[in-house]
Amino acid sequence: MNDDEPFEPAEGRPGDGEPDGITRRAMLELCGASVALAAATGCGQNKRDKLLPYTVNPPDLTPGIPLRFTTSLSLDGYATGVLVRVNDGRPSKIEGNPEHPASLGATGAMEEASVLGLYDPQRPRAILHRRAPAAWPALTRVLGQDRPDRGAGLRFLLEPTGSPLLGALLDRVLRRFPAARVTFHAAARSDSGSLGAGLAFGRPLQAVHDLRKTDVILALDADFLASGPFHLRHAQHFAGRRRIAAPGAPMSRLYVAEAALSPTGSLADHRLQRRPGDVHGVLAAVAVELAGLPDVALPVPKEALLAALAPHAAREDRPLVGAIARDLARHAGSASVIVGEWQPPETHALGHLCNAMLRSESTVDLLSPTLVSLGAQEQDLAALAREIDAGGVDTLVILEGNPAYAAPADLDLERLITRVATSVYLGSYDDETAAVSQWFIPARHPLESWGDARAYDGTISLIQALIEPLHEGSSPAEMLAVVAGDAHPEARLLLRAHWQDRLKDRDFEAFWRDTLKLGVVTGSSSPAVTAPIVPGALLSALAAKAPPAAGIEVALRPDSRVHDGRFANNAWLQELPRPLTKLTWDNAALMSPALAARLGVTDEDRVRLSLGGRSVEAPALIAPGHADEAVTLHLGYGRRRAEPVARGVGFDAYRLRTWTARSGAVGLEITRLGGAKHPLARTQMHWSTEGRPLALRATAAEYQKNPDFTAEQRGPLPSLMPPLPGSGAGGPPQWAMTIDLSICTGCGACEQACQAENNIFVVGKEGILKSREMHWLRIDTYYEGPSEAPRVIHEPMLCQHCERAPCEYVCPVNATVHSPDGLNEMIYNRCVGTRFCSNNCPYKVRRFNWFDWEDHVPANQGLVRLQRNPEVTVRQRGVMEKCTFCVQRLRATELGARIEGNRPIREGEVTTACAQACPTRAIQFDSLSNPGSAMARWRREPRNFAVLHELGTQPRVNYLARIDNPNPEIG
Amino acid sequence: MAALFPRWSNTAVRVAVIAALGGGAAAVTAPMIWVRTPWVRHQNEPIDQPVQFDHRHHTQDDGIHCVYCHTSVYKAGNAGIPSTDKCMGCHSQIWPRSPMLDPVRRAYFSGTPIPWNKVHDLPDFVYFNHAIHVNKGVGCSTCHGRIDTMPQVYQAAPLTMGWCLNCHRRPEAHLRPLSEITNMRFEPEAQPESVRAALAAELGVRSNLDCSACHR
Amino acid sequence: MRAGVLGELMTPEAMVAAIVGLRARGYRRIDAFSPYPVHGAEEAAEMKRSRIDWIVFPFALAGAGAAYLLQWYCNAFDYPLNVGGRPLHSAPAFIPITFEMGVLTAAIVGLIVYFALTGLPELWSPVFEVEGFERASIDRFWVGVDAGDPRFDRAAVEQALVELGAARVAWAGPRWAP
Amino acid sequence: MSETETAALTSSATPPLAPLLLGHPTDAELTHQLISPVWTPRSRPAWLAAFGVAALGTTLLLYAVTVTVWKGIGVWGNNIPVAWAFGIINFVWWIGIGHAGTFISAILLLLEQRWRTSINRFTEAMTLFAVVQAGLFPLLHLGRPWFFYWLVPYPATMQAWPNFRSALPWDAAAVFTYFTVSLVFWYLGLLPDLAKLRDAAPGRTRRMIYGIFALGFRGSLEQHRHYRLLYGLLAGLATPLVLSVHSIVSADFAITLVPSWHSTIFPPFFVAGAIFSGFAMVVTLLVPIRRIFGLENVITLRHLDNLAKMMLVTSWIVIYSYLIEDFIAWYSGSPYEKYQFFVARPFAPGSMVFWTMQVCNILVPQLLWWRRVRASPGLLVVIAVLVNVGMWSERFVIIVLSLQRDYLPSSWADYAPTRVDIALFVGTMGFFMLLFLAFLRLFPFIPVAEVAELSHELRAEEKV
Repeated sequence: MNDDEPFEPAEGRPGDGEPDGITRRAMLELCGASVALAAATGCGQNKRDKLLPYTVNPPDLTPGIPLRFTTSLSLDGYATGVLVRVNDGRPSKIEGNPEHPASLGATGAMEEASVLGLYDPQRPRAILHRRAPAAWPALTRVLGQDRPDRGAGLRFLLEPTGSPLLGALLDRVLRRFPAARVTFHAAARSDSGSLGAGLAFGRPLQAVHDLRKTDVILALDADFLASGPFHLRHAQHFAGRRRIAAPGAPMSRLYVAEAALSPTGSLADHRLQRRPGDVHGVLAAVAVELAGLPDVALPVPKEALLAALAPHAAREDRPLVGAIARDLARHAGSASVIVGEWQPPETHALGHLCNAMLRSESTVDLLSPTLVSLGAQEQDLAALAREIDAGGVDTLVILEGNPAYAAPADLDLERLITRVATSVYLGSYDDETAAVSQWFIPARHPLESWGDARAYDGTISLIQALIEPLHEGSSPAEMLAVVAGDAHPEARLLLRAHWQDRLKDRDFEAFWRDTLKLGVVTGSSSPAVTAPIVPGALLSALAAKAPPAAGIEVALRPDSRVHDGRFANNAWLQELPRPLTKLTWDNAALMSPALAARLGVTDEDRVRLSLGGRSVEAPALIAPGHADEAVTLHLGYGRRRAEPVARGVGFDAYRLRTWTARSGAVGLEITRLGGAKHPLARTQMHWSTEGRPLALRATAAEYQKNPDFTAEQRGPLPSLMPPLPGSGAGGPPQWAMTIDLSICTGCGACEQACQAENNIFVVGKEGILKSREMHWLRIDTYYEGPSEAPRVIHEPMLCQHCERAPCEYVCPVNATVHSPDGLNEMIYNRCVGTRFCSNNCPYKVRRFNWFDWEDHVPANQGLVRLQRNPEVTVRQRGVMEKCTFCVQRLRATELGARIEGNRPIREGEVTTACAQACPTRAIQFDSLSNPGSAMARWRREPRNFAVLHELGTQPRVNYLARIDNPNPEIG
Repeated sequence: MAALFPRWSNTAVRVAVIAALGGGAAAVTAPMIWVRTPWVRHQNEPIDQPVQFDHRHHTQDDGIHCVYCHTSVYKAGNAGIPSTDKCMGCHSQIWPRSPMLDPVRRAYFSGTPIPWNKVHDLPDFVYFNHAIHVNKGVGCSTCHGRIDTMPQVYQAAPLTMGWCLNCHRRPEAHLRPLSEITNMRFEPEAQPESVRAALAAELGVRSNLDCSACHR
Repeated sequence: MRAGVLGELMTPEAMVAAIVGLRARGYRRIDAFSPYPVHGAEEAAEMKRSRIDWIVFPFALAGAGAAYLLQWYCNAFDYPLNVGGRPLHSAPAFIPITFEMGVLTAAIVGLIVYFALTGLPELWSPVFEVEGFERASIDRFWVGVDAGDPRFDRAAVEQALVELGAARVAWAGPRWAP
Repeated sequence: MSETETAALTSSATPPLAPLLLGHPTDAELTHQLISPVWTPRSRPAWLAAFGVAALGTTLLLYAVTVTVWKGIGVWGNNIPVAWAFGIINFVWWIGIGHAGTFISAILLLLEQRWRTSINRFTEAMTLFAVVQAGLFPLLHLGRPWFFYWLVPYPATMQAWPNFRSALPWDAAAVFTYFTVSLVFWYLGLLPDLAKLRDAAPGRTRRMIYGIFALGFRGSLEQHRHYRLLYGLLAGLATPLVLSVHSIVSADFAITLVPSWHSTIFPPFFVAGAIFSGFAMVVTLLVPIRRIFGLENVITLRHLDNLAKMMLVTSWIVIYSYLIEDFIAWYSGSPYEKYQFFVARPFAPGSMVFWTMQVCNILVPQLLWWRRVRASPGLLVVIAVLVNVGMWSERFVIIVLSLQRDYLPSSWADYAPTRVDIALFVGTMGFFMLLFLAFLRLFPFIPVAEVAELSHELRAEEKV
């Protein structure tokens, strides 16, 4: 688009189109913003602030009014569409794009936190050649030169991608250098799904589960609600079937077999604790039972199947798996089996077979692969390593992914890269790979990049830059274009050219505008294909699979926060408690209480983990509900060469990872090491409710029998106080929140969204160890029952905005009082910091600024200030803070409505950051004066209750008791 | 034997007692009086600006409307400082060579903003919203004074919390018809009480003493 | 005592006796100085009970009342805020400060009234010019008649004091006086 | 109350009571003995050594205060949920210690207990200095101490007021009143002795300084007449005041809904505990001073005996309160209370402090049933120190252990003090000692006039 051309901002949702004129203004705004923010931290009343107007005002921008733009964030090749709030040119908050299939309006913690990465002060700022600053033209000379060998010594290593643009550019590169080879590798992604589909269908298809229609789910080592490319979509659809609107209403049932408790496992009605290697046995046993049921159509010969599965199935308890199988079969057509990413291909194949038996055509779509595939010109990482080792590679171009750190340890890429004559690495940080590469080019952050991407179902979305690049750098598209022969490629122009070319006759500008506004290319999802099971290969593969060996199995999994290590320098994610363990700033060896007892190990003991001649030292962490004889390790920590935030955090589990056993292996040896313990910073230390009625739950059957089981925890209480003004329908707003515990997975997206929206500082490991975390919203997780097989419940806990708030009357200076619309207000600038309010808060949701956190914790300093929400005060040391129900959003909406003729605020017009992010939509926020809102409707359900209701605090946050739906056949 | 203290010591003690009491009282009251004086807030002090911009000249001689430059006042929290191109819109034709406009031209051609000094500088924990005020009958001059008579802008009102609250307690006293928002000469206090009450009712103005109205 | 005649006695008992003796001689403006309060001295001088308590009492009430009123003004009248759904006029919560301020006013007013009644602080007084008077705070007891007494006669008073056991007598007051 | 009744109350029957005053000194001798420590170097080496230690402690306090104000109270060990810890413990402990001084000087005066006479000056000073230490903590404890004056209703330009529903403005009012009234009371008592110093101290400069503070007091009939009434009036005011102060301090806890704080027994329980710890502190200070300054004739075994009995009585009130707390926790059926009293305190982290409190406050004072123990100054000091440890532990238990385990187990967390916390606590002890030692050197710490009066009375009685 021509910069001089007037641009009409598009009205309405979801995005505000394309940001205009950024090239001229970006740095300017950074200056202005940093001045404003410098003042925001202190009193600032004695020195005169400056006002820096634009020299030329961008046409669609009114300073002070934030805009929202669409873009996409990709992880391991799959995109999630988001809306980015931009305050005066600074991207400041990521929100979900309701139009994007992978988001549906929600966001995960990683998406929320990615905005912090943009402003990471430790991002590299210059191109390096042999560790010395170098210039782009020198690089283009090296990369763009002609090669007499047709590319025989040229190798590319990049992350899997679905980007049509990158696909086209790779084609161009391979046309120029036909002998070159490309490797796609993502440390946190396995290929067993497509291999499994290959076994089952004869071709690598992708299974997309449509949980809108699924009543019974068997999840096998699959955390489909909190990880994987479509987890936000799965979560929302799952919650739709799971939420029980009234006693006796239908709800779905979830069976989970897994090792470490996952968010998905914590919602299971029946959870089978199995080593990852034993999960296949569960599915085999279910398949055997299914095959024996009368109504099941079996696409393979029964006898052969039973024979192939017998060694595995025999290990399972028949009544249990029989009940599961019968339940699945009863719901044939609305039941599905979900196999986890890290299960072997045979299990995936068997999953496809089971789904076929369950007539899953309407619940599981099979799609052609979404990711770019180059056929014979592609080679895997092991092959690349062998070639380098053999000396066959002279130029290696690594486009993101940090393979020197994250590749399987047995490939030893860190050493191999140094043996390549010319190694070029495009990376987000000056990391392990940068250290061994000759050339290092800083990669652009997604929010400053142009490109395109595909969601898991193939839907195409554009990636648009929302800010001029903060530092020198490049992107994979530009790098490939250089290799393809372009001298001065620019990603935005490459993208436009690609799509102009692709659309041919269609009105390109209209497409461009609409796509950027909507965030997706409409109708671009891949069509579902019908594929019959191919019995031959499937049966032989199943028969060939050996039963798992005995011994301790180690499971290597991407971390729920730092993923494969790429977010290790993101202080928000480091400090965001991991689901279920509430661990921050560390990874640990998770093991069951029984295994720990057998090894004589307790929490925080240091242990040596050895596998196949490699070993690491790790702190132990006892994880209730973990499978015995198994240890789960999370990848992405123990960075050897990383920026300050990630430095010294955790241990490197990649050291135990080999190419052939990327998901883990049996045979782990654990030695307890003496010496001092390794302190683990966790935000929760007590996991029992001590029998207190804090997080209520019942089974669906109990709920039907006794709908009023929460009666003790709700309803009016006698009081000496004067009555409170009520809130009639249609009256002035009375803000309130309802949270359904039935569908809370404990994933933490809400917590991360809150942090991004409300300028919440990080406190570092030391701060967490001292119980000084600042998160306004936390997720309490309680375990009930035996620690070997506990029942779990998550309870998001935030300021309850009590109508009779105990915190308020003890404040000596009226710094916390009640607003007429029902908010428990916290006025930072009035607070003197007695902390009396915190003592008297029975929910302990108040947070105190023990230090000037910006001064005290380096991670809060520097450029990250540019992320801050200008509508929220940055808190000084010595003041209390807490959840405000995002009062800045409420007030902005209220002002808008008042300006528009004092109209009432519409239902759903405003919501809090947590409710907005929640993948399962478990948090509902609205005004009590809108009785039709989900928030108000939920409160009228009989399972509504208030935490600590008996204290008479009359919280505005109400909870819906968790309802489980166990199979009555299983005792 | 002579007494330990001379006779005048009684007077000295009396003086000392009075001085101590007076000093104590002064130590308490003086700061209270001090914070109520205009100079502690630099009220009424014209602030030097990088460009000698004269509101008096632009609004009176040239008849330029407030909103011509402060464009976002009806829709955003801040009224908006005009971008340099707005200045140049006229001054590329009028006084294109004036040395007084040197900083403007330099800013325009270099792309570096003009660093205006903030005159009405509220603390960062105060969220004042222009839009709601001008849309609800609070005129420019109510808070900013007679900008049209200021050769150099100064802060006319105390801008203390108490000053804000005085209006927020009884807003109807300071309302004017929406047509008069930018009228510098209009005196809302001069309207009959019934007119102001009718205005308040028409615009739906209410007393708002809610803390989070301004602090969040 | 602005001016008068003083006599030095050795024991508190002698001091009481001297006061009684002086009164018997018809003197009314008698004063005495002792290191500690002497039993019976005030009775002997026919002084009434101090009334400081009755002076202080209304001040104490006023202090307490003002404190209560101020709390009501701040929390219920001037800036009424919804604080935890409690009543604006939270009477029970206002009691502690009301009480404390009553006590505080009483103590401070008591001290001020004491100073006012006794003329303190007064670093110099004619009696301090008297030779040996410094032992009035240690172990001597001085009794005297003020020159303002209607029956005052310097020689007669000196005579009376000597008769009543004074080891020495002295004139306190301006040197030029009689 | 007659003398025999008093005797029956304050001592066991046999053997005969030690007298309140030994020997028959003349007024001059007595005065000389009691006020001469102010200028005689007799006590210097011990005093100097103690003063040096106290000065070191005060330096430590200055350091800890500076660090706290400069960096924020993050340098303390406090956290969420334990938002109050050492700061408030020390506050309550020091305030409590102050209570014995007022109790001795005011309540015993009203009850006409003559044994108060020799020790009231010194206990009043102890009160004042303890309140100074106590007053430091609420200030330091603020997140933004520079805005402390927002607790005072003054006409601010922001037109915001304090919230008088909170117990903290009550605290501020109570502590300020307590300090002021104690100061007035102490100063008034000091007036006659300042007059003595003015008249008897060596050196003109010294005499002039004391003379200024003596305000010209000369013991005239008029001055004594009003003096006695005002002194009695202040005692009458101080008596309900001292009860109210710790009641209000206890309201910091009792008005909340924290399990184990939310309790109506707190005011009397706190007052008893305060006097208990205060008497222990009196004994701790009195025994060495009496020895160093050779005051065995003025502060006799009778005094120590009475103090020990007061400790015994108050210890039983405290024990009774513990029992009632446990009973109510059980009787209420509240799971939160029951957990706090029967699980958290005896077994959770920090339970060592709980057991220390049990031993020091319940078992140790029972030694005082034995007369021989009460007659042994050395043993009394040991017991008194242990009681002070116990009472500090009690506040730790009430504040920290309660906050560590409140309503939601998810937010339970443990507390550990930092070096700054400890430095502050030790530092206030140093500062207290510093003030106290300075007081010993600058003022007669036995009320000379009152003892002289008492001695006169006792002689008069003997004659009868």
